[in-house]
Order: sequence, then C-alpha cells, then structure tokens
Amino acid sequence: MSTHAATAQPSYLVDTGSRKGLMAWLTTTDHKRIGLLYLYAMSIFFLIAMGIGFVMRLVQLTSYQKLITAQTYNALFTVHGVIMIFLFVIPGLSAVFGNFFLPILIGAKDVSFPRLNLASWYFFMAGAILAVLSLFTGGGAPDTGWSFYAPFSLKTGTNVSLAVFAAFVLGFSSMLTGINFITTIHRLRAPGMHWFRMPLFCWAVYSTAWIQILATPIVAITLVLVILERFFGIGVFDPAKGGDPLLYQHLFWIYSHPAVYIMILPAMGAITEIIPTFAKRTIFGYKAIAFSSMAIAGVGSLVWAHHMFTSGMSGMALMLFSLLTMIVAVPSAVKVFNWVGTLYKGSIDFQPPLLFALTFIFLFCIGGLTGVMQGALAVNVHVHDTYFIVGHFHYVMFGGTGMAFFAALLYWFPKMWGRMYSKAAIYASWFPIFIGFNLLYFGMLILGLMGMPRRYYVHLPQFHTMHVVATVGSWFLVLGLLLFFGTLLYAILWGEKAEDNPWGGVTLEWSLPSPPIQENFEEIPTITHGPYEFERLEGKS
Amino acid sequence: MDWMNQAAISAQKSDAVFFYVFGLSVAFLIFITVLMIYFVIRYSKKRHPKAEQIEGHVGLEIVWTSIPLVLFLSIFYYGWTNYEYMSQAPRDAMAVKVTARQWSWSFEYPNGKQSKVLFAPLGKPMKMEVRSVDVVHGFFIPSFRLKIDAMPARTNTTWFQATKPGSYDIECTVICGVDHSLMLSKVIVVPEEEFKAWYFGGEEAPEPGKSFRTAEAHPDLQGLAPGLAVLTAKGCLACHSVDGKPKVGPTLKALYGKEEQILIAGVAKTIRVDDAYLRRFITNPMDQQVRGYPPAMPQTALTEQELNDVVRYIKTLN
Amino acid sequence: MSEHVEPASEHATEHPGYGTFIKVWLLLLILTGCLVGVSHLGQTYAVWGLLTLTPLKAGLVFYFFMHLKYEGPLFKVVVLVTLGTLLIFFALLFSDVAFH
Amino acid sequence: MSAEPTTKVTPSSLGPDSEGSPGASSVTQGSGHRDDYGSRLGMWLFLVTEMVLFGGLFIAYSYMRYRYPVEFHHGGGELNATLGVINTLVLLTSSLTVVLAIVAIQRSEKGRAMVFLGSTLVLGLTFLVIKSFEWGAKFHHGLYPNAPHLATLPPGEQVFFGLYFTMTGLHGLHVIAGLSVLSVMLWWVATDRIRQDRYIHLENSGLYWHLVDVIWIFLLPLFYLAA
Ligand code: HEA
Ligand code: HEA
Ligand code: HEC
Ligand code: CUA
Ligand SMILES: [Cu+2]
Repeated sequence: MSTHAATAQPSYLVDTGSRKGLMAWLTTTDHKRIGLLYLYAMSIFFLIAMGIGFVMRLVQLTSYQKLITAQTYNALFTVHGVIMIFLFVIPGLSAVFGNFFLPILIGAKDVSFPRLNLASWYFFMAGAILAVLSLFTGGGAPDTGWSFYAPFSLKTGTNVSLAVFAAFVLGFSSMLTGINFITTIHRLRAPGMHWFRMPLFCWAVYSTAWIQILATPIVAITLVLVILERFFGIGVFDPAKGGDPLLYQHLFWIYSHPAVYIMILPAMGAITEIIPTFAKRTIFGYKAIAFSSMAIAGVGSLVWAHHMFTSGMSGMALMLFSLLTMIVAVPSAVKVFNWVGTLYKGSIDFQPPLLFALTFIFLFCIGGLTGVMQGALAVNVHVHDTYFIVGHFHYVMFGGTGMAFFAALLYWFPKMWGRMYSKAAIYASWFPIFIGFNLLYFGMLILGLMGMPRRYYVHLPQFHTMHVVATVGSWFLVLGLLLFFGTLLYAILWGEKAEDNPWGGVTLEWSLPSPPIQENFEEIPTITHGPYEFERLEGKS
Repeated sequence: MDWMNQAAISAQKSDAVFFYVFGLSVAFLIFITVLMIYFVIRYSKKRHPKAEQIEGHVGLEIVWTSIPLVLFLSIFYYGWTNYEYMSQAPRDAMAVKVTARQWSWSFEYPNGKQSKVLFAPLGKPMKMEVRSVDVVHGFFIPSFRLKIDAMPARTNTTWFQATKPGSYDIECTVICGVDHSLMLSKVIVVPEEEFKAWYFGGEEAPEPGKSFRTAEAHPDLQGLAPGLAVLTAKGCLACHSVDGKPKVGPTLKALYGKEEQILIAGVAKTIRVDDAYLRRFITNPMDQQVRGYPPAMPQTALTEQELNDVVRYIKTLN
Repeated sequence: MSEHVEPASEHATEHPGYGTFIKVWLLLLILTGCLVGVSHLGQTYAVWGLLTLTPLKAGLVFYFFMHLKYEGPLFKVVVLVTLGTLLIFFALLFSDVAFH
Repeated sequence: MSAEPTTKVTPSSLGPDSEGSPGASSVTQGSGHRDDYGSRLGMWLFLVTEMVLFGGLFIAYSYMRYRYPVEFHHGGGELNATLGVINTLVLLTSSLTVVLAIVAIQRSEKGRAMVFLGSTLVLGLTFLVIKSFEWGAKFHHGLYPNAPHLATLPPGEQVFFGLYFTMTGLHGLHVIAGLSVLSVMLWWVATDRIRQDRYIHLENSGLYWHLVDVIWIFLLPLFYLAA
C-alpha cells in the first residue's frame, strides 16, 4: 500500500477547481461525488419515509386515530410507498454504489457521459421536489397507493397529477443513468478487463441498466396517459368513456414488476462482492451468477401480470404468468446457492459487512419464498392485497435491498470516506434490527393469512393482537436503525482514518487510496486475471 | 382441520397448495440458514486459516438449477389446477349479482331479492357475479380464501361452496377511497332449508341465520335476567352475542362505554356508547351504522320497560 | 480493450454516397403508395399491408438512413433486443385480451 | 426536451485535449479522448427508450383496437387520409435530406449540407402546419376529448380519438424537439463546429429525426388507413 504515499492527485473529497464547498459539489461531474450526492439526498428521503412507516404502525394501535384521519392515512401509505420505491430502492444501490464504484471496478476514470450523470441527479432531485410539492398543493396528498390504479386515480380529488408527474421525472433520471452505465461498461473497460473479468457487481449493474431503459419508458407513457386523462379526459383508462382499467394495470405492471428487479439486482451484486472478500476465496460459479443476473432481467420482464391474478384476466394469461413467475425464481435460487457455496472452505473473516450480507440472504429467502407462494394461483387468490403481500415486499425490499444497501455501505464505507466506524456499535445495532424486523414483518405475513386487507385505516378486532406485535417490532427496529445510522454519521465526521484495504479485498477499488484520488487511477491498470484471485494476494504477502 | 376458519371447499383447495409451498419453503430456508451458519463457524479464519480457491462445479450448478426448477413447476401446476377448480363455477350454481360501490356491497339473487349481507345455503354452490358501479373494489371472503376484483364495466365471476354454517367477513381489498376500510359486509351460511324459507318466502320472510344462532341462545326464558330474556325473546341474539363473539352484528359484551366509529349519513364519527345512544340505536337502527357491520339490523318494537331492561342488561356485560 | 467485439470508433466501411439514399427514399415512396393502394382493397388486405409493408419501411429507414447497415453487430443487437422485448410484451398482453 | 440531454452531453466525452488525435492508440480512456462510437451507442440507447415509450402507446392502441374493431374503423373514416399520406411523404423526404446532409459533411461540402439541413427544417415545419390544420378541423367538428359531441359517440370511438390526439400529439412534440435540435445543428455547421472530421452531433440528431419518421410510418396505417 505504500505505493500510494506519493500520489500526486488529491483525494476526490478535496476541492481543487475554481469552485469551493457546496458549489463545487453541485457542479461536479466526478462520478464519486455524484454517488455521494445521491446518497445524501436519498438518506433524507429514506428517513422521512421510515418516519411515515412508523406513524402508520402507531395508527394500527388505534390509539392515534384521532390525530390521523382515514384520508391522512391513505395519503401516508401512498407517500411512504412512493418515496420508498421511486426515491429509495429503485435508484438505491445503482445510483449510489453503481456511480461510485462501477467506473473504478472496471478500471475507468469516470462514466462515459459525466455531465449526463450530473443531469440525472438533477432530474432525481427535481422529481423529489415535485413529489414533495404534490403533498401540499392542489387537492392534497394523493391517496391511491403507489400503484395509482385507474379509475380511482382519475376520480380522486387529490393531487395525483403532480405526484404522477414526479414519478415520470424520476423515471427519466433512471433511464439516463441506465444509458450511461451501459455505454460505460461497453466502452470504458480497462485494457484486459474482458467481460468475464469484470467483478460481478458490474454484471448486476449492467443487467439492471437494461431493465431501466427497456421498462421505464412504459411507465413513463402510462403516467403521461393518466395525466392526460385527468386534464383532458382522453378516455383510455376511464370505463365511462370506453377505456379499460385493466389496460392501466397491465401497463403499470409491465414496468413495475421489472422495477422490483431494478431494486434487487444491484443489491445481489453488492452481496456478491462482499462474500468473497470475507471468505478470502474466489466466488463459487462466476458465470452462473453473471448469467443469472441477465436471466432475472430477461425473464423478469415477462411476469408482470402476477400482480393482477384476481383482476379477471383470461385463464390463459393466468396460467402463463403463473408459470413464468415460477421460472423467474430459479435464477434467484441459483444465486443463493452460489453464495452459500462461496462460504464453503473459505477462511472466513467475520466482519460487520458479512453479518449484514448473511442477514440479507436469510431475509431475502423469506421474501422470495413468500413471493413463490403468491405466484401459485390458488394461494394468490387468498393472499392478494392482504398484509401477506405487505410482508412479502418488505422482506424483499427492506430485508433484501435495504439490508444489502446497509451491507454495501458498511463494506465500502472506509473506501468512500477514508474513515472507519465502530464495529462494536454496528454489531450492537444488528440485534434490535433483526428482532424488530422479523416481529414487524412476520407479523404482517400472519395477519395477511388471517385475512387482513392492506391499505386499511382501521382493522377488525380479530387482527388487533398481531398488529400490536408488529408495532412493537417497529419500535425495536427504530432503536437499531438509529444506532446504526448514528454510528455511521459519527464515523463520517470523527471516525479514525481507515486503511486503504481494511478488508483484504482484491478488486480494483482496494488498490486505490482511501478515499480515492480524483481521477481514480494515476495510470489505467492493465488487467491480466479474474476479479477474485486471492492466491495472488497471498503470494505477495 | 380448522386452519384459520376454513369454511369452504375453495379454502381447502387453497390451503392445500399453501401447505405444500410452505413445507418446501421451510425446508429450504432451514437448510440454507443452517448451512450458512455451519460454514461460517467451521471455516472461520481460526479453524481454517487457508481458503481453498474453488471456482465452481458444473454438476452442482445443474443440480441446484434443475431441482428448484422442478419443484417450482410442481408448485405452479398444483396451484393452477386447484385454482381452475376454485374459479370454474359448476353449472347448477345459484348466480348472485354482487355490486360494489363506494363504500358498500349489495347482493341480488336470481329471483330479484336483494340484501346487504350475503346469504348462502350450506353445501350448495353459489356463483358470484361481481361488478362495480364506480372504481375498482376487491371482493374478499377470507374464510373461503376467495377473492375477485369488482371492476367497472366488466363482470368477474367466482364461486364457492360453504362447508360450515356461520357468519364470515366480507372485505374490500382494493383501495377505493377514504372509507375503503369500512367497506365490509358478512356472508351468512345457513342450512339449505332455512335459506329456502327466506328465498322463496315473501317480503316478510325472516332473514336466515336464526337457527344456528338460536341453538346457541337459551331456549328457556325463565330465570334469565330480564334484559337477557328480552334479547332472547325478540331474536336479538340471532345477530348479537353476549360473550364477545362477533356475529352479524357487534357483540354486546363490553359495549357500554366503548368508543366506536359510527357512520351517520355516510359521515364517520367517533362516539362513546351511552344510554342515549343505545336507546336511539335500538329504536332507530337505520339512522346510523356501526363501522365494520352491514346496515342490516331490523327495527324491532320494544316497550319502554323492555328497552330499560335491555340497556341495563348491556351495562352489566362490562 | 483487446477482445472487444465493437469496432474502433471510426466507421469501418466506406461512407455510402448520395445515390444509395435517394434510391432508398424512392423505394420508401413506392412502398407508401402500395400501402395506400392495398388499404383500399378491404379490411383484411389493409391489415396485412400494415403488418408487412410498415415494418419493411421502418426497416429501410433503420438500415440505411440510420446507418445500421454500416455499424458493427452491437447496434443491431440493441435494436433487435428492443423490438424483441416489445414483441413479447405484445404477445403476453394478448394472452389476456385474446382469450377472454 | 427529449433529445437534448444526449446531444448536449456528448461533448463531455471530448476532453480539453481531444481535438488532435482521432486515431489515438487505445480507443477510449477516461475523459481524455473522444469516443464517437460511445456517443452513438448512447444515442441508440436513448432511441431504445423512445421506441419503448411509443411502444407502450402502440400496445394500448392494439389492445383497444382489439376490443373495438368496428368503432376504430369508423373513427379512422373521420380522419383525412390524404393529409396523412402527404405528411408521410413530407417526413420521408425530410429524413432523406438529413442523411444527405451527413453525406455532404463527410465530403466537406458545407454549402450543400446547409441546404439539405435547411430543407429538413422547412419540411418539418410543413409537417407541423399540415398537422395543425388537421387538428383544427377535428376541433371544429367537436371531435376532441371531453367535447360534448364526442361524448355522444360510442365508447370505442371516444377511445379512438383519445388515442389519436395522444399519439399524434406526442409525435408532434417530438417533431418540435427534433426541429430545435436540427436548427442548432444548422448553426453549428454554419460556424464550422460540425465539419468533416467531427460530425457526431449531426449524426446523432439525424438518428433522432429518423426515429421520429419511423414512428410516423407506423401512425399512418394505424390511424389514417384504418378505415
Ligand atoms: C425487491 C423487490 C422484489 C423482489 C426481488 C420480488 C421477488 C419476487 N416476487 Fe414480489 N413483490 C414486490 C417486490 C419484490 N418481489 C412488491 C413491491 C410487490 C407488491 C407491489 C404492490 O402491490 O404494491 C410484490 C408482489 C408480488 C406478487 C403479487 C402479489 C399480489 O399482489 O397478489 C407476486 C406474485 O407472484 C410476487 C412474486 C415474487 C416472486 C416469485 C419473486 C422472486 O423473484 C423471488 C425469488 C427468490 C426466491 C424463491 C428465494 C431463494 C430461492 C431459494 C432459497 C430456492 C429454493 C426454494 C424452493 C425450491 C421453493 N411478488
Ligand atoms: C424499501 C421500501 C420500504 C421500507 C424500507 C419500508 C419500511 C417500513 N414500512 Fe413500508 N411500504 C413500502 C415500502 C417500504 N416500507 C411500500 C412500497 C408500501 C406500499 C404502499 C402502498 O400500499 O401503496 C409499504 C406499505 C407499508 C404498510 C402498509 C400500509 C397499508 O397497507 O395499510 C405499512 C404498515 O405498517 C408499512 C410500514 C413500514 C414500517 C413500519 C417500516 C419500517 O421498516 C420503518 C423502520 C424505521 C423506522 C420506524 C424509523 C427509523 C428512523 C427514525 C425514527 C428517524 C426519525 C425520523 C423522522 C421522525 C422523520 N409500510
Ligand atoms: C338481523 C340481525 C340483527 C338483529 C335481529 C338485531 N340486530 Fe342489533 N345490530 C345488527 C347489526 C348488523 C348492527 C350493526 C348496525 C349497523 O351498522 O347498522 C347492530 C347494532 C346494534 C347495536 C349497536 C352496537 C354498537 O356497537 O354500537 C345495538 C345496541 C343493537 N344492535 C341492539 C339490538 C337489539 C336490542 C336487538 C333486538 C331487539 C337487535 N340489536 C337485533 C343486527 C341485528
Ligand atoms: Cu371498496 Cu376498497
Ligand atoms: Cu411482481
């Protein structure tokens, strides 16, 4: 590591241009800084949406129903869902860690279109601001749920138009990021970095980017149609004019199902980086994992109507979509097995990122397996639109994408800020997070089986006990999360200096100083071997 | 077996698939978790200082691709065939028109009879023709594991055959506006004769649901508290329990002094149950509606004395 | 970048001249004429015309005007993947509408 | 707005020192070298999103047409097929002039390139003018969404006109965007920012314009020849 002692270039955190401070950040085209811009913005949205989730749990205790009316509650879960989906999990890992590490991992100095990259961030912020504006203008916060089902979304007096437009702008940001990443991977790989030498995170980001550009435009146009419908009454979704609400549902889910794989693929990619580093061995089944990413992206685009099994589709469609849903679960299973296989005969250095990665696997499996239950037609008829679904998607989105986000943050933290956090505090936060999480969301699964519908302001008495359990779970979760974020925040500000390679990783980012220099590499490296070759490291030391 | 109030054939069909997937899931989850923990301990840095660089194993990849694939396909097949059964109504099913509107359900039977709660004969197939007059709603009977969306300008159908007499919740599952969570009703399953008596009876025919509930109630009025005697004699116990069990109407147990949401002319209000409320409600049940219950309580003539007894008795149930 | 499938940044082939494009344009005009003609023959013909001639016209624009002919395989794959995806969306959607 | 990000941003792949060395040995590294191929790839990926955007509308169209075959037939009868065909010819020709402009630039024939680009702009404007006459006529006849007259027609026809205005309207917006971008290109040709060794922006704008043309190629039979 001593080679870096004499680096000529300063760290990317130091302003060198003519602009200083905030302005330097807001006009930066450095992919690392843009990654951090996303991270900071996103953390704020995430905290707000979590706060709303917390309030929703209190409402279900029934003691707060005087403060929160039914209308407000409907607005709460809509806003909670919109923020979590469009402002957190969809851009999530791709925009933060993809931006920060994709160019580094393939040995490039930046993405292909750095200014477009900054523009994407501004689109993201514009969308976020519009979303917030929609809460306080027009008829008030939208109350339709994040899926904006027509014709309710056409008739409600709330400010659906602006919220939907916000989602459109956010979609635009997501597409531009996708275009940028695909081009970057095709054009900017370092000499010798051929496709199968890329770290698997890059494969994950690559397949995600393809979904981003192939699916997002569909939701963009769908949302435009909703706006046109509200302003001009074009009648495509409005049954009063001959339109068809089912068409809306199809178009919405054509995007929004693939979107769930936009959420999970980069998360899986991050996990695939973490496990080999702490097992000190090469990944098990490199190609299987790379291809399963592409397979998930491909088949994942073909299963959308499993969200509409009770909507009265034709029997043919029901059969096909249920079948395809089962098939899309296979590549996820392959990944899980390969991760576990990577632990086999490793030399495991147990550290916080690994703990969260393994937690990811456990929670994602529960989420995925409940997904498979929902995919079986006979079961779906019962659990559709109940808390079982709510439980499922919190397991995959929070237990999956969220935990992977945390794991990735812990893993790359020393690289990004050049500082180290307190491991003991992180371990301590894990227990309340894990216990709280399962009380909260397993409680929801049980509620769903009992027949508790989702998006209910008040529940029938037989559901009360489980609701209390879930709410208590959310309190544990808060406790853990506050400790977790507090620890990291403290470390960013006052943490001790981190080494260049604290975990003994072998991918390219660990060959850089912490934090990395402005253009990543003094000299573009020439790649002569695969991404996870740990013997080479051993040979050296 | 009575898993979560299983009360129709569709529920048995759905639960069978559920248990199949659930069993597989638990097995795989335990297997993966245990293996993970075992590896982390067995191959920790201390116990296993030097990692072996295993790049993969084609055979294993094939195994763990094809076994899940086969299992998933079997889940699909089982789920699909059982669903086919759950969704295809037999020819002789009685067709009931279910109409959803913001925010209530109504049911119309082939002979034109209408009701706010759904009456169904035990062991006979009933076909539901579900429509909506405004936005999308969801017609859901948890105990039957049955759900179908109510779409505007389109009729969706499903069917059930109840296997247990009783009263079961109907809930709306698709967000449809501010009172989405109040869009509830009941399905009341009674023996066929009783259903027929109502169905073929004229306007005055008593609503079904008495027999299985009067069986629970005390037949002998002697020695009962005066209020309870009135409740029994006037048939209130057909719909109300005094022990906390929900029936068609809310239980009378611990009712007094409770805070409740009621709807007056469609507007939700929170009130505390007191003497005046009880009297008003019993004498004019249609003027207001308790959240979560269909507006199905008939007006019953009670003397002032009976009314006093009833109210006093309800107070004693706290 | 050694094993790259993509060609280097310059156009590998010779640039086509004015003539090629004018010929393609003439062909496009003729095809449009055919399409209009065919659509007068009745509903079935019109639909068949739509399904065959229109993609053909679009293909010509893609292939010549948009220079796909002169690009490496990557761009062709990109276009094919896109069209394939759309086609599958259509097909799966019609598994619902067409079997009601 | 749609075309702008890509076209505007492509210069960023041209670093400060990119002018001199088109044939640099290692193709593309960092921000130091110009990557025309990468720019074109980016543009094509952007076109992918445009294709899918309109693809969504075509999906909606075919769904509805399947539901209301007769009404769509009637609706198509209300449209002016002649204007539709003329507009097709106009757009096809404008597409031709754009490629010819590129050929001209490749041959360093600046004057010709400007004439070709100019004709494209004129043809594009012609298209918009014809279009506006057409829309005007529809409005005159009360055939627009929410019009009292339209509400009396069968539901399927209301959907037809809803889709007609949405799809031609969105296409029209793309024409306007394309024209704006091409005007900038004309200016850049005039000021020699686009020249024989450096015309990637013109090429990308051309790609965009052709796609707009292709979309119209589909709109013609779907709406105007549907009857
Ligand atoms: C990160 C997001 C994410 C992910 C990854 C997934 C993954 C999956 N989802 Fe989920 N889903 C959502 C987010 C996600 N989902 C959301 C947000 C909704 C609700 C939207 C709304 O209505 O608001 C939803 C709803 C939803 C529904 C609709 C429910 C309904 O409304 O009726 C269905 C139905 O099929 C479904 C299925 C699946 C399946 C089969 C997978 C599969 O990809 C899972 C694959 C993984 C595994 C299977 C686990 C690992 C495998 C093994 C351990 C192998 C061994 C197992 C066996 C052999 C059984 N999901
Ligand atoms: C990544 C996505 C994500 C995440 C992480 C979460 C996190 C949480 N969600 Fe969310 N949820 C969704 C995505 C997500 N949700 C979506 C998409 C829906 C569907 C919406 C719809 O129906 O349209 C939904 C719906 C949903 C419902 C169903 C509403 C209904 O149908 O009636 C509920 C109910 O309890 C809920 C609760 C929670 C809770 C308690 C958390 C907890 O995990 C939160 C834990 C954290 C805390 C408890 C706070 C910790 C931080 C602080 C305390 C900081 C303090 C900050 C402030 C006070 C501002 N969510
Ligand atoms: C056919 C069934 C039926 C019968 C018979 C019936 N009720 Fe009810 N009752 C209901 C229903 C349903 C409700 C909920 C009312 C509503 O929402 O309109 C209710 C509500 C009530 C309430 C208000 C409960 C609350 O939670 O606020 C009281 C008190 C009550 N009934 C008393 C009686 C008495 C006394 C009798 C006999 C004289 C009686 N009921 C007979 C169905 C019935
Ligand atoms: Cu009706 Cu929800
Ligand atoms: Cu899905």
